[in-house]
Amino acid sequence: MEFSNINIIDVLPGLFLVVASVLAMISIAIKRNHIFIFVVTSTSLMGVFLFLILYASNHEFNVEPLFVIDGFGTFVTGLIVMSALAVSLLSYAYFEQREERKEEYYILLLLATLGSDILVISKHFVSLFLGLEILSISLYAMVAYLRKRNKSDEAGLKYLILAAFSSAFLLFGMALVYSASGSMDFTGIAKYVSANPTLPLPMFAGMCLMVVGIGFKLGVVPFHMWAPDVYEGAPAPVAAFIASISKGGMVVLLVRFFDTINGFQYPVLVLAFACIAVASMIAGNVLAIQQTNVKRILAYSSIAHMGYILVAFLAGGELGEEAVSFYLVAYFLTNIGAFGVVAILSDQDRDAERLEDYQGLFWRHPKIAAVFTAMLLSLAGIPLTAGFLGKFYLITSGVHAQLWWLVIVLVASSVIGLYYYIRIIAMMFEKAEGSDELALHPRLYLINLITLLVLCALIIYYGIYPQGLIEQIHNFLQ
Amino acid sequence: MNLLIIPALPLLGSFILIVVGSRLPKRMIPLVGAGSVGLSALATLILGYRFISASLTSLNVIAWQWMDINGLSPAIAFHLDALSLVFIFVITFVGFLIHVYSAEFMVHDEGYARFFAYLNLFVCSMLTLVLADNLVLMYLGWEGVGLCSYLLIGFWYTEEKNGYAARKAFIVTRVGDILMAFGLFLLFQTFHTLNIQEIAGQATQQWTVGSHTAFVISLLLLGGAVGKSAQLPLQTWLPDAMAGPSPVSALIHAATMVTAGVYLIARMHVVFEFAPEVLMIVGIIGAATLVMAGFAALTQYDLKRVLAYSTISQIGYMFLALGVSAWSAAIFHFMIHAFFKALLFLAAGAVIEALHHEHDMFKMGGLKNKLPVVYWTFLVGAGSLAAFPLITGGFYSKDQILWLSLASEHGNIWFFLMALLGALITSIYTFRMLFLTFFGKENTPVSHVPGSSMNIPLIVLAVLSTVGGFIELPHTFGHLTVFSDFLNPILPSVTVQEDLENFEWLIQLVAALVALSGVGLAYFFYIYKPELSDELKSSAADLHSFWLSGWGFDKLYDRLLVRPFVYLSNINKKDIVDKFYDGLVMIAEWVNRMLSYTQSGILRWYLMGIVIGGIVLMALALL
Amino acid sequence: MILVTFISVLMIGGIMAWVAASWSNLASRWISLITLLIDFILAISIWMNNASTPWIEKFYAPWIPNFGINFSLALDGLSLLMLLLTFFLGILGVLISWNEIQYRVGFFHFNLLWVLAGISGVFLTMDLFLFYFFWEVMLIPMYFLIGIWGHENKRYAAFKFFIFTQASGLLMLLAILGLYFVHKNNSGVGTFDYFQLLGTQMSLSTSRWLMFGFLAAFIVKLPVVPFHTWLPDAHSQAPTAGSLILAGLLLKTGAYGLIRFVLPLFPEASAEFAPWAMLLGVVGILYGASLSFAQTDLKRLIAYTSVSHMGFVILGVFAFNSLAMQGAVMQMITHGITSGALFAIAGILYERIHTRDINAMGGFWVKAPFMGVTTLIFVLASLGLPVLGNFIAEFLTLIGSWQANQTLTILATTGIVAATAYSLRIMQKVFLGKTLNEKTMTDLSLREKLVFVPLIAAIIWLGLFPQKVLNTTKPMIDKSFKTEQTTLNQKDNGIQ
Amino acid sequence: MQVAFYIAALVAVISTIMVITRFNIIHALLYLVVSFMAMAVVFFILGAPFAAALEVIVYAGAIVVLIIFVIMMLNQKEEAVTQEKKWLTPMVYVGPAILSALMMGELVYIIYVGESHAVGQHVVDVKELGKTLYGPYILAVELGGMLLMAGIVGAYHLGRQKKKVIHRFLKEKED
Amino acid sequence: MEVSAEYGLLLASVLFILGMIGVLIRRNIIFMLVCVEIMLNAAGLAFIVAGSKWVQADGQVMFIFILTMAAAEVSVGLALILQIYHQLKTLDEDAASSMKG
Repeated sequence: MEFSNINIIDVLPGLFLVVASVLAMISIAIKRNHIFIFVVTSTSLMGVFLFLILYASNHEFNVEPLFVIDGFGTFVTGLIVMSALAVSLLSYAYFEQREERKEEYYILLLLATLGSDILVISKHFVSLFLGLEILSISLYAMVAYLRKRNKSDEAGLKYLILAAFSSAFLLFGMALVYSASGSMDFTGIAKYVSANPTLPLPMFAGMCLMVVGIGFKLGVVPFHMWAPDVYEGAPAPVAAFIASISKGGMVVLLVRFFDTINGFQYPVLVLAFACIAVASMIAGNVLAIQQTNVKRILAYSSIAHMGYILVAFLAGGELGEEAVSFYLVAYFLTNIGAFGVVAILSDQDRDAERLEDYQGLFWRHPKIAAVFTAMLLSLAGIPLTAGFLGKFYLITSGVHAQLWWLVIVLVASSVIGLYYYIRIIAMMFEKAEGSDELALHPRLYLINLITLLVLCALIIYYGIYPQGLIEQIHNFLQ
Repeated sequence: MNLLIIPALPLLGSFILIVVGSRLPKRMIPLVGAGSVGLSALATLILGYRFISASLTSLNVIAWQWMDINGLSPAIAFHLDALSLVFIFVITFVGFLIHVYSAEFMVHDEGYARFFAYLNLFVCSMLTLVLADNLVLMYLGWEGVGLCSYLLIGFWYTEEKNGYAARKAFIVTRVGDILMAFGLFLLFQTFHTLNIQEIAGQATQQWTVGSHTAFVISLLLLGGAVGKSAQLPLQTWLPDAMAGPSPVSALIHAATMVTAGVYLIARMHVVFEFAPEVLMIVGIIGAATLVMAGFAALTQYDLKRVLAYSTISQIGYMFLALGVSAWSAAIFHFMIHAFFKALLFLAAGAVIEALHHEHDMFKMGGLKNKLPVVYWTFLVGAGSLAAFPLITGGFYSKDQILWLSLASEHGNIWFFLMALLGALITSIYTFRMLFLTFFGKENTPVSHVPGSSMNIPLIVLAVLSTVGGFIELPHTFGHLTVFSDFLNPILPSVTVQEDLENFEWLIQLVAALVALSGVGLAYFFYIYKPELSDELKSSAADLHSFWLSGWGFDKLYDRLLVRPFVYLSNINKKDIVDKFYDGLVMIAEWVNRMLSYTQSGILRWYLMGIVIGGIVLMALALL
Repeated sequence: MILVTFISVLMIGGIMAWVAASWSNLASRWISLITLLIDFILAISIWMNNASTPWIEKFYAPWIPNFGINFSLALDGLSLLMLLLTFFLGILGVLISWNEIQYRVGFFHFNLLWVLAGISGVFLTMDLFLFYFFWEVMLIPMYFLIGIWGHENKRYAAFKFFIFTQASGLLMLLAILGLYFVHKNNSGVGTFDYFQLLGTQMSLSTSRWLMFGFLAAFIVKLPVVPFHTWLPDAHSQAPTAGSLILAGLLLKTGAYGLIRFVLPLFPEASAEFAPWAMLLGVVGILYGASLSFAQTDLKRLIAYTSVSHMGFVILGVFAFNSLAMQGAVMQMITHGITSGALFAIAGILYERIHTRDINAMGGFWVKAPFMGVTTLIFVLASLGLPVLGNFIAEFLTLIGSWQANQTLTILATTGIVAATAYSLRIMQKVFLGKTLNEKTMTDLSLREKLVFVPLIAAIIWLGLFPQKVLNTTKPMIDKSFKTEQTTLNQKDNGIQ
Repeated sequence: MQVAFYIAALVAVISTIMVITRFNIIHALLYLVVSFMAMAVVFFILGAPFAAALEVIVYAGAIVVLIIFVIMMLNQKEEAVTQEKKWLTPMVYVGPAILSALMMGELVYIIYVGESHAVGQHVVDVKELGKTLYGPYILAVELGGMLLMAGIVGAYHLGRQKKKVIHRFLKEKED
Repeated sequence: MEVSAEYGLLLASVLFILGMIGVLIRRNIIFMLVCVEIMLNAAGLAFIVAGSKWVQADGQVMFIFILTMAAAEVSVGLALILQIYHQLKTLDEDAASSMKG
């Protein structure tokens, strides 16, 4: 046994999550208790975060052959863990109101977080694949978790078939790459790549097929079509999870993979990603403009945002990586916040997804409306919010890399995007009309509200004083 | 005695009336209104006396530096010299008389205070115009009088057409104003100053006669003058301006404001002298206008419109005089014209008020005995206007112009013949007006006989329009040159062509004969055989209506400028540019609908999307 | 430090006004009024004490050092004037909406004060990033002002306003970043600091592109035809105070940007572009006037007059001489006052007769002579009558632009005739003619007089004693033309 | 051995074609088992005997049986077959056929362009596989456990009988 | 036992494409799931081929993980299919399209 070459400290965050999920499962077996399992989940997430704070460094070391733990990975792991914590906080109140068995959800949540975490630190096809699948399989169940809802099943099924389908593409692509390069390790592939100035065609084809799988997870055009349906059908906290954590892991993986093999030297790949980015930015924003379902709007917006991130990804370099990191923070906070608002306003029967549900919200629940406004403005990239600085970072990296066309498309499409964000805002500030048959009767939980307010405060804090965060990112990426 | 007090007093009056006018007792209003102008007139007298007795050439007062940027430093500063003294004398005195007249004339009107406020404001602006020592300040006065003219034409604002006439007056004169503004810009560009004295000084240093810049500048200044003085081709506003109360017509549209153009040209004569072609144009405009307006006046029914066209025509004489460099003749005619035309308007106002606001002369008649004061004063005014020989002021002033239009070194026979034709027409329409109004049988009963407050100004003006003429007598007849001598330091005297020097008496004779024959013709057509005039009218009906409409200028401008503008702005009311953005929105929505079809909810469709993506990506790899 | 006070007082006041509204609406109104008065008095005191140094005050604190972004504020004559205008119109905005706004009073004042804070920031900041930041910050509250308290078509108008300004603003952001990197490549120092970026060396084509980025934001805001269509909608739908601030202040930020950033940062490119910019100005003047003439919605009409009047600003700015520049600055101030006053009148008319259709108005002079006189004064100001401030502005602009381009000046001046036509049409349709709708018509109340008397006083004062204002901007303008005079001389031959 | 490979490949392809074209799902699954068997042969030929065994045990054994279980639970009858016939019209083939042809073309081209390489000379036996799996990939095995756990928990939660959905308003009436 | 790696990959490709066709043409959800399994299996084959090409155990390791994933996937998928069938009373995939737009 070659356990000796694994420094246990290095993989502790993942291990923590594993232990936590097993613990959760055992606790269910002994006695079902929502609060207890919730506390277990959140404390373990907190624990991981604390561990990261205490032991994190930007020092890079490998856990051969599967993992690499570096600053970038550690930073995003922390982000993912905190986001998972936020999602779990939101989930508690959300599921407490519903009669389903709530406890399994936390196991799945922990496992999905684990999957995303694995993606973040993996440097090998096997760990990439396993991380992806742990994430996906947990998500299938999470999406369809509310079995009382018909949409939930439909969404789960769609997600399952499509994810498996695209996984097959990813696998086939990896197989082609492996067959061409003889290595499944990123560094091994990089060695092969640097040894062969002209890559064989199967290598390219394999990468392109991998992009299908990665693109699916990111929800970028043309692999985006699942996103609105799944977001709509999934419970709001799960949608938040999909929008943020599951995509974030993949983004990091993509960055790492490309960085390691230096994919930017191949115009084909750059062109492929540029096309995807442009298509995502435009299609995502345009698709949302007439949409009346808030969750679908957020889904389309996340498609567009992934397009934006790809701009920074394509810009590459230190600045590009910084931009991606910063944007991920802003994007995570904002999306979780936005879906959190949807979650807090949802009731037994359905989620607060109709645009009309938000009519006059500002006068009914000013705090929630204010939070949602901040989130939407952040998504739209308006100053005083982290989203603005995120977008600023992206554009900066794009301009720096002289990707003028991409940047101009980014700007133009985000103008289109403004329309639907402010449409929701406008709805919230309108006078509430008379009683509505379909009106929601949510029970507001303090824990939700506090979570949202904290998220909102963070967004505004980072919007006004981003220096601290920028420093952090800087330190981690050194 | 500060020069400032002269414009300041009416301004103060106006201010008081605007702010507290509605709360003042009714008899206080004319006291403030007329009083302020009266004091101003008094101040003018005192100042004028001192000015003359101290034999000053000019007097400068700076109130404050208006602005001062990179060489452009106009001040709120006043400059008094002989020319402006004549003008402020006329403005304050005639103004005062008209105020006094208005005190009775307007007494039953709701907007009594408003009327005096506007009128005071007008006097102030007019004084600023003539006293200004720089062109920017003059422009201020220039626009100010335009504003007051607008306000007073539209004084009875509930009538839609008054408002229209008022706006027309403002807008048409503004066309001239911007030409003048261009002149200012060019002057500033040329001399880096807009001070009138400095311009005059620099012009003589820098220019030679016929200089191109001088030509352009004078032409532009002429544009302004033409607009304000209702000369061709911007004369169309003045007949409509008669919608205002009669005192307004008297003060603004006869005596003072409309002669601002004359003042401008006289004031800037130094510049004009460098552009003889423009002076020629001034003469041509004057000659053409005086004839054109004369014919139009011949056919009018409305008493005040006759007077309006006559004003245009008389200012045409002044322009003619300016055109032949007969500066002081123009100013002399201005002064006399101010007296008699104010008189005629005031008298006409009295007639109209007496007849229940009846304007149509053919519905008047036989007022000779009903309104004796009005009749006699009107007769004096008409005589003066028709240049009845020897005893009227108008004879002397107009005679001078007739003579100089031929004899000045810039004059020629065509100017003279035009002027002569104008003189004939003038006396015809003047006496047509007189005969129709005061003779014949009474068509409308008299309801109101003017009181003393209206009569006194009439009488004073009648006296002035008679006596005024005697301060400047021709060579052949007393050779008195008080007026031109007084103006000489400012306005150079005219040089007469030597070979014509001895024919002055002949010209005078011809002019007198022409005037008299005009009277005779009027008598023949309107008293002796009135049916003949009707016959004449029906036999040349087209020409008649052509003249009646003021030579069709209104229609022309309406078709050419007003309607296209209104049409264009109306069809573009919704802003065509916006359609472009609507189009963008429509495209976005269309694309959105198209893309929404792809989100069909059907799983296989989504799978297909992934496959297509894969195919495209691999195709990229193959490329 | 006082510069920070300007902005923070407004922001704190805004929050206080919001909070106070839950207790009493009146308190909210008073708080905003007092807040603005404090700022106004502060600004006045600076104005009184200071004369002719180019930079009166500076404030500097690092913000995001990684990017060379600083919280850098500075005050010169131009900024000071704009600030004065901001606070002045702000006070009037509070007063004019005293009775008009009865719905969510606290939030209204919060937005009002935050718009003003954003605008003050725009006028003060000397860091390009911060400038963009404030540029955007002022939009959100403005969006709410239109979107919540506006008229029947408020949502459309608010969207349009927001999207137009955002779209153009993002182009500016691109240009700012472009400039940042150009400077960084040149000197190795990445900074958004205005003073350091001044005089950045770059090729003409680069500077042309970057200038267009800046220009995009400013000419949309100004607005220049054909980017003006947001304005009539936004102005006509906004509540009175909103229209007042939009027309009086927001448009000025565009002009301010031109003067502060476009000309100094890209002297060659803007000199090259100048004839076209002037042409755009002229097109705006004439097109706005023609559209204004056709409108029947009073606020829309006034909005198009803004398009026309702001044309003079761009004409003046790009004439490249100090006369025209002074005129443009003057025009910014006087147009702020005039259009603000006209919108206020439209607002109080709407309060009384509940329509903005001028065909439903007429003959109000009978019932409301004071309002008539007030309107008359501002109508006359809008047509550029001497004695009133607008004349100075337009005269200086035109006399300056005449030196640069005579043909365009001639065309622009014909706009004054058109201005006469549309301005007098307001007067005719609303106050003169047959009396309509007279039942609900009343004259100005004391509070309303309190709004208009300062406005009238200001516009007349500016017309008769403009020198104080001209002196304030003189150092700044003289400084900027020291550098540009040379390029102008070179360009002169090209233009003619 | 090459012949064996070709035969197995042919069997795999044909039986897979049969799988995707059958109307009766049980038939299809039986073909699927055949296909997996053939694949197992291919694995064996390629020198992966353990994989071949797993293929038979897990795929053909466990997974297919699981699916059959579910089909039995769902009680699919003759109507299902007619239903399938109705669904599977030639029109349905057009789009996928074109796409697949394109994709196939691309893949074939790509694979053919690469240089030829003989495989199967060396057998990677169970011992070697085990050493690798429990050596460097030990953590991956752990993760595989987690993966299965996720699957089990998910299937457990989702697989329970669904409760009847009662709308809020209806429920109140019942009370 | 020598076979060209290309033929192995080709076989994988053919099977992959066949699975893909199956997913695209079938409306029965169970069929779709089965066809996805075929695709995954094909990918697994490709790994085995690649592994034996480089004479490494890694290909088989990957195959084992694919197998794991397929099993987990099928179990969750079948559970979902049961739910869907209860809900829609059909296995028609096109019926499960209540969300769109």
